[in-house]
Amino acid sequence: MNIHEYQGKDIFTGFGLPVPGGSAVQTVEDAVASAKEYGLPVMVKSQVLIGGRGKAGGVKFCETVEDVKKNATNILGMDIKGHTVRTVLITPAVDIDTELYIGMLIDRNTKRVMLMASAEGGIDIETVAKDTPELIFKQIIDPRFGLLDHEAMEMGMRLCPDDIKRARQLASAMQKLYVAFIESDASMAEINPWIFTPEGVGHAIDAKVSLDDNAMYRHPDYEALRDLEAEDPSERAAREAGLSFVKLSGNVGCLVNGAGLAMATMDLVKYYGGQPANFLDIGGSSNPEKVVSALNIILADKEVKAILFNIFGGITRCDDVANGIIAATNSMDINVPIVVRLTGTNEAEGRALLAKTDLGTADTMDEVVKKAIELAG
Amino acid sequence: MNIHEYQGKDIFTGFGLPVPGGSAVQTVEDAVASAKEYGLPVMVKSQVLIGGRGKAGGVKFCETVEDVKKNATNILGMDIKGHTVRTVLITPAVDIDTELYIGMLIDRNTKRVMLMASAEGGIDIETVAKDTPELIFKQIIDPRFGLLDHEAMEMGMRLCPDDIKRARQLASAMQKLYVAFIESDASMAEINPWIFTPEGVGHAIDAKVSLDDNAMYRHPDYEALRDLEAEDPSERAAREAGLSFVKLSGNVGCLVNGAGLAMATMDLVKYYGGQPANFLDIGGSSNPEKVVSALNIILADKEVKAILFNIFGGITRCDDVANGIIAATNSMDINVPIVVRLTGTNEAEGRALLAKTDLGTADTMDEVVKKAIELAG
Amino acid sequence: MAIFVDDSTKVVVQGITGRDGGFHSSEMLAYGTKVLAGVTPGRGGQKFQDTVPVYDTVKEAVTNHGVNTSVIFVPPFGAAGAIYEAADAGCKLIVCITEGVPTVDMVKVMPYLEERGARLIGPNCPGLLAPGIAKLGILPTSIVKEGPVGLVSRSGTLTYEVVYQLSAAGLGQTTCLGIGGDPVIGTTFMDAIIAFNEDPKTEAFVMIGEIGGDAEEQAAEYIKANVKKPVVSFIAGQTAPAGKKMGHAGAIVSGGSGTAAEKKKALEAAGIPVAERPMDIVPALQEIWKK
Amino acid sequence: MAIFVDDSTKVVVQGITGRDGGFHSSEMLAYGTKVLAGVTPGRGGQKFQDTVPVYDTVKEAVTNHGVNTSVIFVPPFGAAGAIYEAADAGCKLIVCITEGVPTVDMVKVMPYLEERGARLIGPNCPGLLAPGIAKLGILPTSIVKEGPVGLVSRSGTLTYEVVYQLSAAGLGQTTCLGIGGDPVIGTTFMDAIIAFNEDPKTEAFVMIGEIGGDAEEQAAEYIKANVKKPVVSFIAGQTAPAGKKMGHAGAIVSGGSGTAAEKKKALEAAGIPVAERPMDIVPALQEIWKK
Repeated sequence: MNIHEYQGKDIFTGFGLPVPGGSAVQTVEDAVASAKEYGLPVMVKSQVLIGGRGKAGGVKFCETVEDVKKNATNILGMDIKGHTVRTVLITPAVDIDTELYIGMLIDRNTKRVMLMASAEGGIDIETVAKDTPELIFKQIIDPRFGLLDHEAMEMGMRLCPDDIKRARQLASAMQKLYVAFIESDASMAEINPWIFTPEGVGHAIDAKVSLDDNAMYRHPDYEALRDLEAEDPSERAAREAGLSFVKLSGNVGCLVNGAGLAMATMDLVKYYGGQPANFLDIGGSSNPEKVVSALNIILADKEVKAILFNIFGGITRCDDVANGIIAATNSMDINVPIVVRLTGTNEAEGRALLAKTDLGTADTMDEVVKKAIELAG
Repeated sequence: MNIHEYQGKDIFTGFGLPVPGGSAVQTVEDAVASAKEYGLPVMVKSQVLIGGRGKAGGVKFCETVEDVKKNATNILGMDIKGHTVRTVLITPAVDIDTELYIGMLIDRNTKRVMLMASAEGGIDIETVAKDTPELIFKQIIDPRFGLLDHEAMEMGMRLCPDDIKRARQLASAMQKLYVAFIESDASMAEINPWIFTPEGVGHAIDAKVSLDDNAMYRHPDYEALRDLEAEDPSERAAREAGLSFVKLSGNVGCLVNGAGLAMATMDLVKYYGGQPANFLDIGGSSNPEKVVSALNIILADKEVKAILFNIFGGITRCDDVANGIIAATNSMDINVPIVVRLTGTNEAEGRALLAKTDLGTADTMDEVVKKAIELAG
Repeated sequence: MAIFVDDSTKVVVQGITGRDGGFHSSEMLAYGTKVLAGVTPGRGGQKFQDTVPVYDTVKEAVTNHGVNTSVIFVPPFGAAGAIYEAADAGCKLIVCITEGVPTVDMVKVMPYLEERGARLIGPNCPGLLAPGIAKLGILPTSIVKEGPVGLVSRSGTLTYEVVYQLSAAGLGQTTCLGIGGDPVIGTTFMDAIIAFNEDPKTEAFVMIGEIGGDAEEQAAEYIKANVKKPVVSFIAGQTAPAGKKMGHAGAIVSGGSGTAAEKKKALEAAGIPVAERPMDIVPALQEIWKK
Repeated sequence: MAIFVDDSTKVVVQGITGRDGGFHSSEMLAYGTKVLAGVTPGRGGQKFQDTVPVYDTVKEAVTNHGVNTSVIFVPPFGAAGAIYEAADAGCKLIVCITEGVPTVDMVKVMPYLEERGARLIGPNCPGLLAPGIAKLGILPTSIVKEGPVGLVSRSGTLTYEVVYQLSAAGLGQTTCLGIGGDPVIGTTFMDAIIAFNEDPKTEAFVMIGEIGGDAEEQAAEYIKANVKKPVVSFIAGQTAPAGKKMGHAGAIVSGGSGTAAEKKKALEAAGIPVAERPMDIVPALQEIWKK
């Protein structure tokens, strides 16, 4: 789950990272009030779950109340790459001497958290990584010992080789960021930029944090950080129904058990010239209610012209799945054609059940995809 | 630093351990008010930094407000093994089905934290350890991984072999206690007893915690936990002056550099039939102010009839120490005889300086001790 | 005869009294897997299906039955704890089926496993099925067939699809291994490939990858340098949009990397055919194998 | 010729630019110890006393000078960090002089050292002085003398007292080692005794113990079973009251255990003479040695 800058900053603050104050507001009036509270100049920063806010005009420096009024008015409601700005962060503007980058993520190869830092802050770190990888310093963190003083100091001194005070601040910030990362079950946490004022005081002036969905049970309060308005309504419904779903722009709805098979099914739709409408993994369950939820989510998309089921009954028995599909479709009013491919455990029984309905059937994955594309027209 | 039960419980609560509510109060009126707030029955528990409070009559169960009044009146001001009760803890009385023991300490041999637990709770664990060591279960905790679920569960199941719900509560409590131990830099943390109510709900109804003096810089708020009134005034003065000091009951004051040498000096006083008045390590410094502080602390004890200095100048040079002693003694009005033994680096220079004063001197440790005993009479 | 398992594999199932654990333990037993004990704290002394003794701890299962392998079916919040317990008790192979384990838990557990020389498969994986030897996990036995092909996959049902096609074409398997699609997993593509390459019974193998990470790229490099056996691959997720998690926590194209196209390119550059469709895997394997 | 050090010992001093670190580095250099580098973050590029290069990190000192030993004089809050750094950089012997290091820090650092095969002496100790070979720490060189006696002690100045008496009696030392009086220390009595027992140059040795813990009792048991060399002991703190910390964090009689009387009893039961007074150590050693 990606969270907004202001939410990430709240987490950072909780772990002792130096973050300038700020208020997340949703109206121009509140923006002005906050600006007065913190004292001008302030930054007005759009809170959207997408990068490139600055280039899109979603981050503005304001010296006067008039500036705040004007920029908040412009930014609130602005569309940034398909994301509507509903909230802006009002935060005191700080003088910037240097901009640095500090980030942490899960490194799959070492199976550990990796710290990345660069003196090239404030810009897209992926560009730096691609063009000048030598400017990014990395440190793999042993979870048994955490980010040790000397490891953090070495990074700090690499970034600020001539200023031990700044190096120490960076080292301390990195150690706090690591604790924040682990304790909040992050999958990614970036401070870009970390800045130093001309006086040499460091601040985290941005925060990009992703939280691990699997760990939400440990952080019941983090559920409140989810921006429900920014979420696609169908993805939200799927999440609430416990389904893995991603909306796409095609017309062939796909209901598949298993993530890999679901992706392969989408790929096959494309291969045969069709356009998948979604990724949807209904998991191992044959529960009719889950099938109903899945169908409702897919049918909410008016572009969908045909629906395919691609089910490989391994553990789940095909007869159970067939019953689930039949119960679900019977309980609903469905106007688009459905074609079902069921194979694996108890395949014959499952097919026999489907044969008694008017649902289309197919023997193979290829066949179900081809039929669905044809039905979608 | 040992802290009171109520302070230990506050720490426990902060780490999620289940502790019944309670208020530490210093007057009978407040005791009654608290009892009314929590609802009767309550316990009135004397807060002193010594064991055996119960046997001494310092812990009472109260069913009525009258009971609270009577017991609080009795207990406040009570002397328990030389400790005056100034504070009582008023805490709701809980029904007790079982009493268990959970404790953690630093195990010098494995250099790790050791968890000890026993179904024999509520009584003196040292007695259990001596008489029936097989009733104490131990688990060494690897600091790299913490107290793992299965380690804690195994302990829980040993203590409550027939009740998995209780075992789980214990396991969770032990894991929280470990986190509390590490995060608060404890050197010892005991819950004795941990109790289960007849309904099977667990509570930590006592707390015995020692904090590591060396780690106080990490916990500036813990300094406020120090019970200054319970401290011997001279030990308090010594602590504030940065001196290691322990008051004893003899008449030979000892000023020594180094803890081992200071103990050996005390032992030697005893060996020759004298009684050391104190343990005092003035450390490696030759700072006259420190010597003044040390002398003031020793002279505050009116039993002291003679003072010896036993200084082995290793790093500290003897002439520096001699200057320190001379400056200190000159600045003070001292009525008891002093005898100084200085040896090691720059010994000759040091002795030459002392020779110009009327301070007594000695060549060896044996000699300085014998002379001091003689002077003490 | 297989990778990671053999006749000496003796199994304890952690979470044997749960719904999933019980069902799959029956299946494993039915396939002839030596499931000698189960573990559920608080259920010690019971018997699973009147035959398999249940213990409170893995340690007891090891002591009483010499089990060396654990298959874990416990809820996500207990999964890492179960892995620690299995490793601590001396299990050298641990298969964690549980889905939804927090990544930080896996990061923490890894060095513990390394210190004890224990191999983890998973979490969030279907486990391993070595036809004719043992089933450790949830792969359906009906679709497998003994034979010379190895299969390693980050997926579940897609694996079944491919195994089904292999078996239907008469290409039996030495081992079918699902390593799971989480960001941090015990046994990686690389580990499986090295094992298949060293396994004398495995004559060729299939790699089912998906978007996210660069395990396939690394495998490609390794195979190019070290593997003479025929290898065919498939990558799921060509149509997956960037920045979206496709079911598996690890299946995500982020920062423009981990795409199917990149993986395909790397594999092909290493001389490994990448099937366009699942159904192309068997013909591709047959073709490369003939050479 | 000594324990833990020899001619190959090359030293870096962490905290060389501090007051204590600087003073004792001069002393070590004056004794001929190969102090090849110093470390103070932010002072890299400077020189200590115009000769010894100072670096920002221990790693640089290792790379540039092949140092294998670190002596640490940094404040308590940085001490554990300095130990991690030294071990990580590859130092195999680390002497931490710093007093007042939190015990939990030491608990955490220990496995790190074990994993890297590094020996720690201290913290809160005077270090080691091998007459004629090297001085690592703060033991005064004026009182030592080369010879056949080993000395290990939990104390500082009491050690000097005893060394002084040994040297005065003509009994020179192979190594004088102060292990420190904290509850958790790197090198223990036992480690020192094993080393002295194995060191061909050490013909006899002296153990200076104090109240707290049971290191002396363990040593007694070991010596009884394994050591043929003459050993004499002394225990400080016979008059220490229970429950009071006597200067050293580890010097405390708690729960009635760790008393001087118990230690004395255990040592005597193992046939080790326990001197009543410091001045009795030399005669006791001379007597037992004659036999």
